[in-house]
Amino acid sequence: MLQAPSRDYSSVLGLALEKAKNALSSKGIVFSVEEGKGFYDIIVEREYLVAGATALKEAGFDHVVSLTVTDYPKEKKFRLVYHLTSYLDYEIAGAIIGLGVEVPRSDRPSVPSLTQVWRSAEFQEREVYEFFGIEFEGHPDLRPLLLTPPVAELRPLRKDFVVREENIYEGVPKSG
Amino acid sequence: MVEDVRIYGGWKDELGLKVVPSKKIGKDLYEVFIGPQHPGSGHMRITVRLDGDIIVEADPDIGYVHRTMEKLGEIRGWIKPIPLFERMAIHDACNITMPYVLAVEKLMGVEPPLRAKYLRSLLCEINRIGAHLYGFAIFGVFLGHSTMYMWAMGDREVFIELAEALTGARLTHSYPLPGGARRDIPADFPDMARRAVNYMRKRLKEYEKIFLNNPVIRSRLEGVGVISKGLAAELGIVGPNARASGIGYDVRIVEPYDAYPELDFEVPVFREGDALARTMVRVEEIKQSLRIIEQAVEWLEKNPREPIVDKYLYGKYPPLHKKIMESEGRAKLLPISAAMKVPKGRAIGRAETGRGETIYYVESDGGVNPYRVRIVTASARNAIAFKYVLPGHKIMDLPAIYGSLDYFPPESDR
Amino acid sequence: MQEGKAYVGNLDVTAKRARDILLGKVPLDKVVDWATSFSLWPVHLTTSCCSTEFAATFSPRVDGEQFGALPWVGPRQTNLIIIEGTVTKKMACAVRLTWEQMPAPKFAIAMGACALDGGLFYNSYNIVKPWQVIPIDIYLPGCPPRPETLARAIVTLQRKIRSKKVASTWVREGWRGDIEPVIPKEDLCGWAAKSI
Amino acid sequence: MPPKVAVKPLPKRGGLLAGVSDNLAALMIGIKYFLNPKRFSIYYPKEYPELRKGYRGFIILNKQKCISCAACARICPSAAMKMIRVPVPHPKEPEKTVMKQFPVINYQRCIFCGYCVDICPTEALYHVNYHDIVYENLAEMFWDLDTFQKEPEYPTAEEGIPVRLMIHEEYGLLKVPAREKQG
Repeated sequence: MLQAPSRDYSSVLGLALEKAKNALSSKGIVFSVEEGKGFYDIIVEREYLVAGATALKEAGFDHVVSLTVTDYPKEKKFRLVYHLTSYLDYEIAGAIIGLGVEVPRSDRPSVPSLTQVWRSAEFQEREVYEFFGIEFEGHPDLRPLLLTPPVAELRPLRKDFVVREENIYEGVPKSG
Repeated sequence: MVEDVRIYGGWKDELGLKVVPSKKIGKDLYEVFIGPQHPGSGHMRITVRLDGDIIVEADPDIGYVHRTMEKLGEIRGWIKPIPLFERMAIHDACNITMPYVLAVEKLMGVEPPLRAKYLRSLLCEINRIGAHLYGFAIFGVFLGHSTMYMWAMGDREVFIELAEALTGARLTHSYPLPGGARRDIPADFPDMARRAVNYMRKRLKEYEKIFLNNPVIRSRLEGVGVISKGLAAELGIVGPNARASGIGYDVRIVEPYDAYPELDFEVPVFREGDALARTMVRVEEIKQSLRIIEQAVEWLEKNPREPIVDKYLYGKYPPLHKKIMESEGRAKLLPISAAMKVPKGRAIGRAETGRGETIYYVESDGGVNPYRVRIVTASARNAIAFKYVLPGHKIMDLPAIYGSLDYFPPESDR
Repeated sequence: MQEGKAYVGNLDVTAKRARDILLGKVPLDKVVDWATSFSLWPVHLTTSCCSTEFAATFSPRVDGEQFGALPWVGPRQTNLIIIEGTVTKKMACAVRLTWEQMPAPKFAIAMGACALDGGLFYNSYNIVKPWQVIPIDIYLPGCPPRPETLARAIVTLQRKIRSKKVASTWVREGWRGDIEPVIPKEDLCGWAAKSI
Repeated sequence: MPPKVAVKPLPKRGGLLAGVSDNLAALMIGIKYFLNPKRFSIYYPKEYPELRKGYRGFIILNKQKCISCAACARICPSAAMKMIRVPVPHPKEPEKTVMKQFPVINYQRCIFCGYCVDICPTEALYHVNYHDIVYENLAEMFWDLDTFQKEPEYPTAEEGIPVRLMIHEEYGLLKVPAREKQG
């Protein structure tokens, strides 16, 4: 339970990062840290993903806020980050730490599912599956969530699915 | 087995993720499709499987209002997505766009003037009341209590009038801008706001009598749809729904933004976690929002008017724009805003919307468009609750649980 | 249809004859139009976020029931559909199914920019324009339109029904004269079959 | 003062006779409003609400002030505003014409966000304060340059009398006539 007085967010974030780092290194997991504005991303190798997730869950990061996937077609990879925070651990509550993995871009990329670790990732993994076509191994119920099957086949959030914006002269009726 | 969880025909496991039936479930389960055309909110479908009239399995089928916000956010520059993202929850318009604006501000490194911060917080709270009252109205329809619908909808108009006086639009205000706000308060606004606050305070007492303490309503809500603290954390439930389960989590405390660090308010928390507690959290939140509106209006009245846009932008204003800002309190945009560039980087912006924490992950590659906008709204995170909370309840409890979760499909589907 | 030998006679033929006799009289035409225009019950199908303003129209501020319009749950008892905003590809199936379930004469109002030309979502990959799905009578600009605009649309539709005798023509001839029926080009519900 | 979390109890039901007293309280409220109703419904179209001055209604172009900068078309989030090229007399040599571009608007798409009005460097665009106009076909909603310069006809104003909704401490909203009766 959070209690008054309200705390400085950056110090909580620093504390959360330390806690996450300790949890991962005590399991012998190799990682790199990237800084964002208001959060940190911890990037691990694919084989450490489940172990890292379990370690972080034990360290108090109890739910997934956002499963953020970004497509980098030039570098031929997807960057897949589980942004985590905590409700129940007062010390780190609210601090956003990302646990990320880079997935090579191919027709059927796949990563291990973390639904067994965090139940809150279930729907977000289904969403990523339909929008990017990334398959989650071991997900209990991998169906499209928001889209209809024909639209989901387009993989709309990949960068090679292009949506065009009209320019300022386009689309005026001839008579007008 | 969790205590105090009312479940028919069995029990739930420790966290409440799985229903263990006391007897073997018969082979012929009824499959009932609820929605998308149904008396409740409409634009979603829940497929429930029933053993008798007990829900054994529920599968929320959402996405009927998926309007591709994340993709369109990638091609529309930096300013244009504000009205776009607003359409996710148009009766909560300022709140739902605030996190995006905050994220862009973080990337650009701009800080709005204090007056703009107060204005944005003021509108956010007006919107929060509007969103909660809308939730009550729909909840009333769900429970067959049409008086509540009429009352809440009627009282919501008071706050819509307020917002309209401030921004010039009923619902879609498009109010915050990176580094500022669009309009200053009109001269008669403080009086209007005070009258509205006093009216609503009186009215909430009557709400209690006719709706919350009404024995019919209470018996439908008490002990129904219990989400324990552990389950709420496991499912990542947010907002008033989490606060009803004893989780004191509010972005306004965790990462204060805008004028909230300077305002005096409480974050109400209940421990029960049932439908009644979820409703009561919203009532208490309306009371706190009224307090915030009072304080914000007093501050805005007391302090002299100043430019409500970022200093850098104001420095570039031509004389005509400055004159309009002084006389009408309307912030003009500069043509450069249409093609502005934002430094490279990644930022997360978040705000407490009416239904809970909304997060925007914004990534910039230094260009005229965002490289990636990831939106996770409160309803999107609450959608999973249908799957794990409904099983074990009777089918007639579904409207009560659905309504108390205050789920808004356009917000969830993005 | 073959003439039956049953004692009650052929019901279809009887009904047709009764309709011809009743509608042949001039005042009855007017009664049909008048009665239809003051009992426009919109079906409760909310397609998108304009539903907040739809709800506001039937709230105390504008009080939609003063026009004889009452939002109703079952499509079988309604004769007006208000498309409240964006229609996505997933929702288009539901819109068409609901429209087909409604008894004739029936009318449609498209509410909000998204229902006209896509509005903000004009280049989105997941939307359908409602005039490709069902025939629309009245278009409302705005995003969202004010409740008064929806009230004006209902009033305008009532006047249209009375002045152009839409309802009585429909009952007499099986279809109205002023608008072409719309048959969707693509299979709107094709995805549903796939998912099952 | 920093915000804080406050744990609250659920409201208690009243004692042994909870069913009776709570029901009675609800009934009394109902009777109170039955006897003393607070109605503010607008009898549309006989009455219509007159909106405040800053309301973001239909957008109108003042062609004389337009400098053809196309900022409005660029900022439009729904690409409703488009630029067209029309011949206008040359400013110095009246017999010649030059092509100049002006905005036109497509109300099928306009979302009334008011960005175009706010970005216009010369205040050539402005809002009118009414919004309740409906159309029976889509083509009418694309306004060409001539239509865009005229304020649209407002049939509601001819049919009804304007009212205003005031925020009132007792009644919430109070319907008052917007203008004094003439004569």
